[in-house]
Amino acid sequence: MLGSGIIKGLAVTAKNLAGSFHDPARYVTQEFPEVQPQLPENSRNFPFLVADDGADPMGTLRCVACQICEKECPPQCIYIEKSKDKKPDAAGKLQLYPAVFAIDTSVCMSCQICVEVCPFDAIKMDQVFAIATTDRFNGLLLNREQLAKSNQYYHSIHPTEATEVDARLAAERKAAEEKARAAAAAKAAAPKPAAPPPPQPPA
Amino acid sequence: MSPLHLCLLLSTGLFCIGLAGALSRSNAILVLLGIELMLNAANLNFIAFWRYGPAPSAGAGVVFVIFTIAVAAAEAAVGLALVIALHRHRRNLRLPEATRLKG
Amino acid sequence: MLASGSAAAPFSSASVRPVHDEFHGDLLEVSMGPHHPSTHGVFRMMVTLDGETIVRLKPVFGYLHRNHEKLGENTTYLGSMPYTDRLDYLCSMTNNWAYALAVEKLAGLVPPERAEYIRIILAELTRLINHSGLIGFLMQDTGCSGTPLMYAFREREKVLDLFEALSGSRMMCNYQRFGGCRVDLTPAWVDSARRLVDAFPRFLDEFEALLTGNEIFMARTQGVGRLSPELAVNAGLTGPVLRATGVGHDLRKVDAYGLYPRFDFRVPIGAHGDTYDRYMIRVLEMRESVQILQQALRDLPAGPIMDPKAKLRGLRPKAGEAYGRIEGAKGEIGFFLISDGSPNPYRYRIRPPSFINLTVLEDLCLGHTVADAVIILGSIDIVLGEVDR
Amino acid sequence: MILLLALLILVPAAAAMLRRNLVHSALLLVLSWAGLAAFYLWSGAEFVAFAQVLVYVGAVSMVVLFAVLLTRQNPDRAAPPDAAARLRAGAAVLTAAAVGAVIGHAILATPLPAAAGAPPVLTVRQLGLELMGRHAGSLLVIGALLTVALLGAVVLAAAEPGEKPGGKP
Amino acid sequence: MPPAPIFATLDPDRAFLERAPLLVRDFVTGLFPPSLQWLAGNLLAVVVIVLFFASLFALLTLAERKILGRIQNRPGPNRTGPAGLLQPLADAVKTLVKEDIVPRAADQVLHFLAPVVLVSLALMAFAVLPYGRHLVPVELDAAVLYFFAAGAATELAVFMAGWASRNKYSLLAAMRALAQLISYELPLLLSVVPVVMLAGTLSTTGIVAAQAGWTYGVIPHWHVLTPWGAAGFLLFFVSALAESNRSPFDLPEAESELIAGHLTEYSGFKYALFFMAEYFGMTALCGMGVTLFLGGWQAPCAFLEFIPSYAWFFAKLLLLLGVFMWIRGTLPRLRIDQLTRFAWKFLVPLALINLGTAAFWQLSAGWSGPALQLARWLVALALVAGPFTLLGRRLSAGVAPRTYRYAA
Repeated sequence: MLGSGIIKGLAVTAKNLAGSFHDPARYVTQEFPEVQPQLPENSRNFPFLVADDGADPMGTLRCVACQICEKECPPQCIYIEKSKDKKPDAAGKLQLYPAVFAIDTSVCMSCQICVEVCPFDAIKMDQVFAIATTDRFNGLLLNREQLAKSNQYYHSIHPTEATEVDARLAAERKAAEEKARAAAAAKAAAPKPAAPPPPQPPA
Repeated sequence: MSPLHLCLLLSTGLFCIGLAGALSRSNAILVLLGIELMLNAANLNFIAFWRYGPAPSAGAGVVFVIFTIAVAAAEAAVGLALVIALHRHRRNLRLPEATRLKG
Repeated sequence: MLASGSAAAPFSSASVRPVHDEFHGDLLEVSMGPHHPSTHGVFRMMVTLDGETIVRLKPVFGYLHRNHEKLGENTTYLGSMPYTDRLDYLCSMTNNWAYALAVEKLAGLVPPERAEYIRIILAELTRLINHSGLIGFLMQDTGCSGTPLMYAFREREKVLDLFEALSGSRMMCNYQRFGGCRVDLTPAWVDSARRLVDAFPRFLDEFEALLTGNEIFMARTQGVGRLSPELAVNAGLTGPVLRATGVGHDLRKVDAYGLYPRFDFRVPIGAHGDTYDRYMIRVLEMRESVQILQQALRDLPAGPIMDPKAKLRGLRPKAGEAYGRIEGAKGEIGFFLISDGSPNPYRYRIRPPSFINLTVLEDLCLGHTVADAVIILGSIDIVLGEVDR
Repeated sequence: MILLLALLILVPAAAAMLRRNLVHSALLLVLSWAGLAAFYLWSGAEFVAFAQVLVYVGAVSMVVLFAVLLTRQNPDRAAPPDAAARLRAGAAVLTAAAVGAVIGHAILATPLPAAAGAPPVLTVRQLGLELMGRHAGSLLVIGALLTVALLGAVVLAAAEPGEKPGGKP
Repeated sequence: MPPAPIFATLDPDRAFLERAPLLVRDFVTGLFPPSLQWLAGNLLAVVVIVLFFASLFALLTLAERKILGRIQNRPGPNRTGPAGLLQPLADAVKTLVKEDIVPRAADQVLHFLAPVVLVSLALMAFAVLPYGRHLVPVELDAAVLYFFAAGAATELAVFMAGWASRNKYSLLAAMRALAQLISYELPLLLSVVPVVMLAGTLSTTGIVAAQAGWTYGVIPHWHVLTPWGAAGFLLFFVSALAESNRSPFDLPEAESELIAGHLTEYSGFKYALFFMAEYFGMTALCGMGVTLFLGGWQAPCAFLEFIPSYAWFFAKLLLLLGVFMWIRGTLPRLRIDQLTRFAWKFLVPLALINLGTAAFWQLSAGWSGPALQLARWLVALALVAGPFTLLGRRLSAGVAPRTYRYAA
């Protein structure tokens, strides 16, 4: 009969009208500023640089300015200048460090490729999404100081991944130390500088 | 001058405006509207005579107006249907050019 | 009665009279778009109207052109992957897959079984959200004040939550890699996916109760925008738009890519090729997708998710060419690559289903009214990111 | 009061006949018709006033506007009035003025009853009885006329078979 | 004659709450010299109507957005004030301070006049509705005719807006508005005729009085509870949806097709006026529907009479308005040719047949005894349902759910 489909439709909307008051499966709205979203662990937004020591982020950046991420970044939003001098890294080895490390977040498309290609686990994805600014040129161009976040912070947003990374780094450090010790013990005729750790497949 | 005089003069004025419009304009729709105005002038007379006439309690004047309005509505409907048919055949509404009955 | 409306035979645009015509009176030229509520983005239709009937329609697009193919030739194979997300931004997972398939053919990589399962799961989830969202948009165009769209988005959010938990991003997933997938599924993810898939038919039933039998909706869509199978095939249409005309062409069956032959599903086909058929085909496809998803989540094997031969950086396939295509939600999405042995493809070409399906828009709309043109456009299912590239 | 009403009725009517823009003419006429309704209301003919609004403002004006839009023509390309048209307009105005003068003179020359008191009261019930009683025959005729007019209008305005919108006629 | 009510109540005519508005009126007019009291009374009525319905409009916009939101599983406006209650205020401020843009090519006078005419005409319709036992702003002998006369001109204003904007979308909307009015004016009036016929009066108070009383004290004698009344009410309701340009008949404003139709070139306060007029029209038509079919201010049961009559009127009014919103949240829009076909080939014949049904009901009023009563109901129901089914089948011919094949 004419109208039965319309009545069925009206019944559906009435059900939803009522359901939105008691059924959480229907009423899924979270009111944002009051209710902060529960981001899943894998959630990603913009990259940040991991510093081992939160107290001295600039001194303990894991980044060695190898510029792989700069090369691989599809929209080319990373800019790195190598340092002139070298600093010891966490394993005590002398490494270059980025004198300038800038990411233009107005260009970055959050693809995570820089994280995947980084052999040093030095760049990771942040979860901060409220990055609006009134200055669209300088406000969105993040420099080294703004990008550096501590390892504890990394643990707080990606706990599983960070634990894995820490374990791997510890293992590498141990391997490097053992190698160094072995090298020292051997006391070969021509002591060579320790080779950098081989590139690791990403997590 | 009594109010009835005024009413009748008003109706005369309306009638003349309608007449002038119907005679002078070449657009079919406006001619139709002029005729409507003339009908309205007649209605006005009916009401005026009913209002100031000798026997207002007899509703003849009002009844006549109702009939006239019905006739005018019918006239408008048919007239405008004619206009649309005219437009469909000739694509313009200039009456002086619509001289043939057969499209 | 209601349907017989203006389903007149389409006019060929050659016989349309000029806009300013002293003898026949004026036609009305309306530029619908690029800022129009129902053009699904920045799309423009130059419409010539007689009353409200369309006598000529010229689609104008390219407002969202971003040089996608040239970008692909100037970046590495991996670097193009996140760009494919942005083609059809509702279906990034299937775009990823089609591109990965092309590169895998070129580089001779074979994804492991578990990765193939994951790809099928994600592709079918994508189909669910694309089709339900599309129907929502279609109903919005029909004048439903957004109710079906909101229902569709409610369910879509749940799927997007899954995507975010897996890939880190809701829409720009960038998930597939050459030779497998980026992140493995966790058991918790599989559980929540299973819950979602099991609940989905209930949502579909409700959706259908709201729309399928609605007399107004049927009157608006049945007999509107009729497409003949011949024209559909000749114009190279694919996807639900093609299947609504009665041509049972589905790459999942025809190409049998991935592990689709293992799954038990059917391909619904329409008989009239009108807007209602295009709507119903999508509803029925969603039901089949639910079937596939249930089987895939049940049989998901353990194992690695990457081809051990695959490496992330420095992919330099041998010189040659490859075409990878899959049945995306909108039709055949294909990537054609020519390698000259360098890290970048020599030629990078996309076959965008929305763009090719859009080519028949004028044939569908002629003789119908403005109101019909809007829903016909809605039923074709275009995403301007993919049309304009 | 009556002068005010006269102004409300006559000025828009005259303006309507003078405008070149048909939509303006139609809308001005609506104003004039509304003035007439006000006159009826003032005369105590409530029912007629409402009927006037309903029929003229509500229906006839719609039909007129619809016809104007359906036969839409570009005002820029309308021919400017030529000499013949001006001559005709002048003749028409003269004729109308002559008719008006004659009728006006006749009215003024006729002694008419002076103003009656309050407007007469005619309830809808009385009117209905009047219509159904004394004028029942006329009512039937009017009904028949309306039906025939409706059918005639439909037949006249209906598209001829085979004619397709937008196609070549 | 119906049996005496079971529950004895105090005389509702004299109840304090019932008379409260009158007392207020008398107090206010008492402040004026006697010669000006009638003027003060009328002005007071106008002011109260304007203020009351303007605030009801504010409330309705909020309610509509809330209800639509909930139907769509959203919260609706909830940021302005507690639970979004100040949203209408914010909207008002926004529209008032917005720049009023008039296109250069527009017909300036008509562009300005259209919203003004629309709102004033929409407001005029409120004058004759009986809001309560003693609350009728203007007692007119031909009130129903007046109401529809005032309402008939509103679409003219819509046309003015569409035409004066010199926008192609607006022009299309103007055409649609005209076609829609011409088509739906007739069924709307025809669905009212049976009520007038049976009540024997064109006065709204008379029509409400004709629906007074209860059978057994619980079943009201509203017109909607008779076969012809139910059919008439549905016809009236559908036509009212179309007359007030509400979904699924919101073609002149069709957002997805014509941007905003006749409102495309309006902004700021003029836009707000259009919005206001739409709600006024809707409210007035619902009020008329309540008066004609739902017993006006009459309580549904005898023992509920202690609640003042105006409360009943507004309860029914809000219920009808809620259904308007519910329908808006559910149904897609018709196409213009379907709209007119629906009016001429379905509503008008049904309304004419319903006239016959009402005549039969009137003629068979004298039938007594259960068998004859049953026969009366059956015949009337058949007269309503039969044509509905037949015409409905003709109307929906060629439109049906389909079954689908699967590729081999």
